[in-house]
Amino acid sequence: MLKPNLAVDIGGIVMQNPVTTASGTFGFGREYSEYVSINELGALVVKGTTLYPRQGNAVPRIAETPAGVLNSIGLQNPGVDYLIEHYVPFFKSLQVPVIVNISGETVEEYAAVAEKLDKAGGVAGIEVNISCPNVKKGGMAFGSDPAMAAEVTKAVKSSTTIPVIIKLSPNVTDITKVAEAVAAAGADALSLINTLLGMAIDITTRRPVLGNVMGGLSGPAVKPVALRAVWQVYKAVELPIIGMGGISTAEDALEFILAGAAAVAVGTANFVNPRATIEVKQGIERYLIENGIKNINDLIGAAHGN
Amino acid sequence: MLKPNLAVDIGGIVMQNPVTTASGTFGFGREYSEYVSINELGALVVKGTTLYPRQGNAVPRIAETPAGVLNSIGLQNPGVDYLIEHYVPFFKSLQVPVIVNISGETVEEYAAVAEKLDKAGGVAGIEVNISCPNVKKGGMAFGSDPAMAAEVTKAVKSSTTIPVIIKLSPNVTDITKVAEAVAAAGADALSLINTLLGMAIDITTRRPVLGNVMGGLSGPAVKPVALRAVWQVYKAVELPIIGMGGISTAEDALEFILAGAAAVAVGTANFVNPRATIEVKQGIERYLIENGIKNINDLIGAAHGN
Amino acid sequence: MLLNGKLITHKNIAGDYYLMEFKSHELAEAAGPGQFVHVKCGSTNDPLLRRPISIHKADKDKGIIALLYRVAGKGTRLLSLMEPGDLLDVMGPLGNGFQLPKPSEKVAVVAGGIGVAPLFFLVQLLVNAGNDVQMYIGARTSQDLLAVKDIKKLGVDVKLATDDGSAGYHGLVTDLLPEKLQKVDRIYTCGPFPMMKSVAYLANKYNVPAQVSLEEKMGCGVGACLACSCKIKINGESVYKRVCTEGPVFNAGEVDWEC
Amino acid sequence: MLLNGKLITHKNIAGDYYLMEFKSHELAEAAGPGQFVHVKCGSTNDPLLRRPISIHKADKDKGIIALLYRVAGKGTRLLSLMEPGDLLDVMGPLGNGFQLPKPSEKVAVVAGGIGVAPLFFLVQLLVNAGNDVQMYIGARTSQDLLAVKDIKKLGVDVKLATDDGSAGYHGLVTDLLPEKLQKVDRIYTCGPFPMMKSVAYLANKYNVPAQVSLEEKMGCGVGACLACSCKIKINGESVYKRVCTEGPVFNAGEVDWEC
Ligand SMILES: Cc1cc2nc3c(=O)[nH]c(=O)nc-3n(C[C@H](O)[C@H](O)[C@H](O)COP(=O)(O)OP(=O)(O)OC[C@H]3O[C@@H](n4cnc5c(N)ncnc54)[C@H](O)[C@@H]3O)c2cc1C
Ligand SMILES: Cc1cc2nc3c(=O)[nH]c(=O)nc-3n(C[C@H](O)[C@H](O)[C@H](O)COP(=O)(O)OP(=O)(O)OC[C@H]3O[C@@H](n4cnc5c(N)ncnc54)[C@H](O)[C@@H]3O)c2cc1C
Ligand SMILES: Cc1cc2nc3c(=O)[nH]c(=O)nc-3n(C[C@H](O)[C@H](O)[C@H](O)COP(=O)(O)O)c2cc1C
Ligand SMILES: Cc1cc2nc3c(=O)[nH]c(=O)nc-3n(C[C@H](O)[C@H](O)[C@H](O)COP(=O)(O)O)c2cc1C
Ligand code: FES
Ligand code: FES
Repeated sequence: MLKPNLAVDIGGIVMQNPVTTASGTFGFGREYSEYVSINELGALVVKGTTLYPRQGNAVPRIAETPAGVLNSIGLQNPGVDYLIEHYVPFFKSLQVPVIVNISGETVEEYAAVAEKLDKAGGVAGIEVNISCPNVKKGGMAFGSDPAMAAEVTKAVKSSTTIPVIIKLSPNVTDITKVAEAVAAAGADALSLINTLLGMAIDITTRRPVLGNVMGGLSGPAVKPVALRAVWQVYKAVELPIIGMGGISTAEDALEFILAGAAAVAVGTANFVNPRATIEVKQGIERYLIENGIKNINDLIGAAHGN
Repeated sequence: MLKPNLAVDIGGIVMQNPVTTASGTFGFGREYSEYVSINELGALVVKGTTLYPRQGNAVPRIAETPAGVLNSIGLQNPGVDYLIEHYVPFFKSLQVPVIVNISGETVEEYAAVAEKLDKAGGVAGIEVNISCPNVKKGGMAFGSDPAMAAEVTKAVKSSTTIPVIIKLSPNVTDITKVAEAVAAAGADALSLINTLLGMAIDITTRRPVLGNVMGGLSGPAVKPVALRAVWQVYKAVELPIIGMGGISTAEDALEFILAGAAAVAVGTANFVNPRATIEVKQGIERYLIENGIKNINDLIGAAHGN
Repeated sequence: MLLNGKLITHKNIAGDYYLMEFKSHELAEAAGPGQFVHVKCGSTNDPLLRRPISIHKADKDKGIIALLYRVAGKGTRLLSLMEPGDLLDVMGPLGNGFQLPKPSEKVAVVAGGIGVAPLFFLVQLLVNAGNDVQMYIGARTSQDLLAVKDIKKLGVDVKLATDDGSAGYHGLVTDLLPEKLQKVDRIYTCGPFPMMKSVAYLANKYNVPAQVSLEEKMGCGVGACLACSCKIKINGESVYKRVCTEGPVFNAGEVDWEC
Repeated sequence: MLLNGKLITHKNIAGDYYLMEFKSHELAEAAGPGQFVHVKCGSTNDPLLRRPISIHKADKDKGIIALLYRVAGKGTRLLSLMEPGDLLDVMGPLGNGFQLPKPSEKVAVVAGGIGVAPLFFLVQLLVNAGNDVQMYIGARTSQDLLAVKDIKKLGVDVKLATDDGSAGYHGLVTDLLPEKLQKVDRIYTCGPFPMMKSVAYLANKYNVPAQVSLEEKMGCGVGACLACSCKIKINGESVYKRVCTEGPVFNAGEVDWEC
């Protein structure tokens, strides 16, 4: 059989295959260059960037849980200006689209970061994190309220012509409401899910394990929740979805695609298997071949029936 | 050292120790009698009961996920009248309080079940499930909205003099809002958490794994989310909390107690280790002795500091 | 009961099939044919749940239980890595097993694939009780025909069938039945659902009482969680029964084969 | 690199301590002292993350890497169950190791408990380079004094200290240092944070450059996740650096010991 078509279109970002990286788990790409040739990926999504540099939260910032990981990094990053100066040249040297994940404490900050990225060039997409559970101001607060989520979306959209992907939080009563609001506000695509708010306690010290008390849960443990969110949002809105949350294998990724994701991001699994992205891509391709499916797009949402 | 005091008071229900069973995972108690002497538990919480018998959902009703379980039983139960006739006599023969978990499709149904249990006697507490993700009507819908949750609470409270425990859903934007609403409506205690809404897809059939499409996620995978919910609710309201969600060991239970739970329920872990409840109890006692803590009540919420 | 049984032997008998023997006098004493044990595969939270595996043999004298299983996924794969001397964490015996016939009855036993696992134990008891037993075993290929030698050793006549014709009759094992069923008093069967459904259909047609062993995904294994429901017709009405406690063995005539 | 190294030997050397050797020419070739490998313990999702373990020995000729570790929790417990012939899934070598001194320099190496793990590799290179090395090893009890024989075999003079006095000096290993430090040109240390802090204090007091190997909980191990941050003072300002890539070895004077 001929090689199947793996290319997907995420709100105008053309990916040669549906596999990308989850923001914050793959640094700026180069960290994994010994293990993964970035140009084989569908796209590269890089660490969350803010207008000003951020130091991040107190340590410990990570704790393992059954089949999961809690993190409270707190958006440590060198700021958008540094990113533009030091990383964008590298992004420009890549043959695959680079998506920059952005965060802000105010709507204006989101817009300002987007505008700077727009001017810098070399950025194929902006993923707007309105779902970070690890920052005091902004973050998840924006993503929990459909109206505020829409406001951020509008502000970012009007600051850039780069495709805008809104990243949703699972820590809400009804994720479809937020999805509908940001779709109406002009989002080009959606990413879901960000981490689930969680915590761990050390029974020896009798204090929270993480320096920041609460953290975000990711990894295989959250996969059923993430998959459900993709399933619900696929039904509710027409936008392309980047599905993520616990994807470690091609089988996991295929579940997300069948639920309605047009692309998938590998996050925590990179820590376990630095070749996870590539193996997921290869496994998807194998599945298509074995099942005689010529085009990955025919599989998106297929579990919903006709 | 003398044996520490393990007794706790959950809204008027006196438990000789803080360990009970999570509704729906321990049947009506007798199913596990070969493995656990119920009279050694703090209390027995039995399967969800409704006004009329329910057949439950289509199979498969269970699917394993990494460190977790998805279930979509759908409240299969013989109805409250059958419960009163066939199980309440057994409850009366026990030396520990029995808490009946109830559900309804309408506020009136909840009230009607509570009233019948009140008259029947032999029931020490009513746990009101406003958080079941597996039923079309009622269930989680009541638990997602503070006002509706309060309404159910009031209706049940006015139908019985038995202590009323409201069981909260983690599938909400802010669990403290629901907790505050039901506290104001007269709840005597809170149970948290019920399962997280999740799903799984079979990539061979390309259909959802569960007969009912979505299901509730439980087990070790959800522990960080459950613990965070207990932590937040403990800060927000004064009511005693029964903590649950992924508790398998005494260490897990102690995390919940330190986060603010006055009692703990063992659920999915019973399937893995039928002696889990007893081992959790023994482990808590050992911890108290080793740490020179005379009274379990001194440990409740201790991770919050002073 | 809940116990740790020490592994005595463990071998890969063919393809993905393994035969495991572990020590437990209590379990061997208590076990009946058609019952199962609920096994913890691995020591961590992944995989989390126990796996139901039928009791293949129970040697009361030696206090040994044998399990015959196929590596189907991550649980059984971990199980297959266990070595003699390791301890197996099992609950059991669980479930309602087969009802034994009168010693005078002629019996047909029909197995499909790994479905032979619980039937060996049954056949052994039938032979000991003096029943006239005719065994039918079907599988995809000759490689998937299991326990044939062991059953022949009991002196039982075994008819084989394979989907690919690599051994015995080329076709479905149920094709072999019609001519024989008029002559038997009772049928026992375990195998894939469609096979058992055919057997149930034939049993009904020839008016022979039959018992089938059903499978369903399980949680607790003790009747507490209601995960393992199957539809059983009682007075024409279809109700859910628990495979783990009211089954896994049911009368073929009561099973709702359309579910 | 990412590879599966075949276990050659694996033994419980004392209490909870294990010594493991596995084959990998590439890794042995690339490894430097103070670097670590990131090890997958078990094959399932629980435990999920890799565990960082220092490279204890690297035999470039034989292509063998040795790890010395303590069973601390569920990851290392699973690791301890591996047997010769099994494949170890490792990433490495990772991190910035120790900077070697000039061959003429006199060196003090201070280990606390399992902190001796990366220091053996260092000491071996120092001896080969002709440095004058004085080794100090402290631990809770004599049972926790590790690798002493191996280090003595290199011809290095080793001073011991135990908290309970069961071997060597009765007290903190750092008590042994002051009188010696005036005479050394460089210090290397790895052990519990308070011990390294004392060493850093003394090094500063006697104005001897010192390198310390820090520990922090890790995610990726390659600098991508920012989980393993530690506070490093640069021009008086404290900034977060990644233990996995900018460390684990840092200059003692740059570490923010108050964090
Ligand atoms: C009463 C009974 C007796 C059985 N006896 C045997 C036997 O003697 N030999 C044998 O090889 N197999 C037997 N099975 C089937 C066996 O339980 C499954 O093959 C096994 O659970 C698969 O687990 P896994 O982790 O390898 O596969 P996975 O596919 O990874 O399992 C994933 C999940 O599905 C469940 N599951 C998967 N297949 C089945 C199934 N067929 N039945 C129930 N749950 C399933 C598992 O418990 C687990 O929760 C029996 C099943 C039942 C219900
Ligand atoms: C650079 C580096 C080198 C190390 N070298 C060695 C060595 O050579 N020998 C040795 O015995 N130990 C070494 N350690 C410590 C070792 O990594 C931990 O003991 C081990 O991760 C504990 O895992 P566990 O599952 O057994 O314990 P658990 O407590 O169950 O682990 C739970 C979680 O905490 C993390 N964790 C626990 N303790 C530590 C720790 N001290 N440092 C980092 N993460 C931790 C684990 O990775 C895991 O995510 C080193 C640590 C670092 C950072
Ligand atoms: C260490 C870590 C850092 C993360 N940083 C970010 C971030 O900066 N921005 C963001 O939108 N999401 C961030 N996330 C969330 C991931 O991108 C992803 O949404 C989530 O982890 C679920 O996917 P996974 O289970 O595959 O990891 C982070 C996750 C982890 C584990
Ligand atoms: C099979 C199953 C059935 C359940 N049935 C009920 C129920 O009837 N009523 C209810 O309030 N919760 C029910 N639950 C939720 C549990 O009581 C508990 O809140 C949840 O499983 C989290 O705890 P765990 O992780 O320890 O299982 C059920 C859970 C499972 C796994
Ligand atoms: S498996 Fe729980 S009732 Fe059968
Ligand atoms: S462990 Fe990920 S940056 Fe160090």
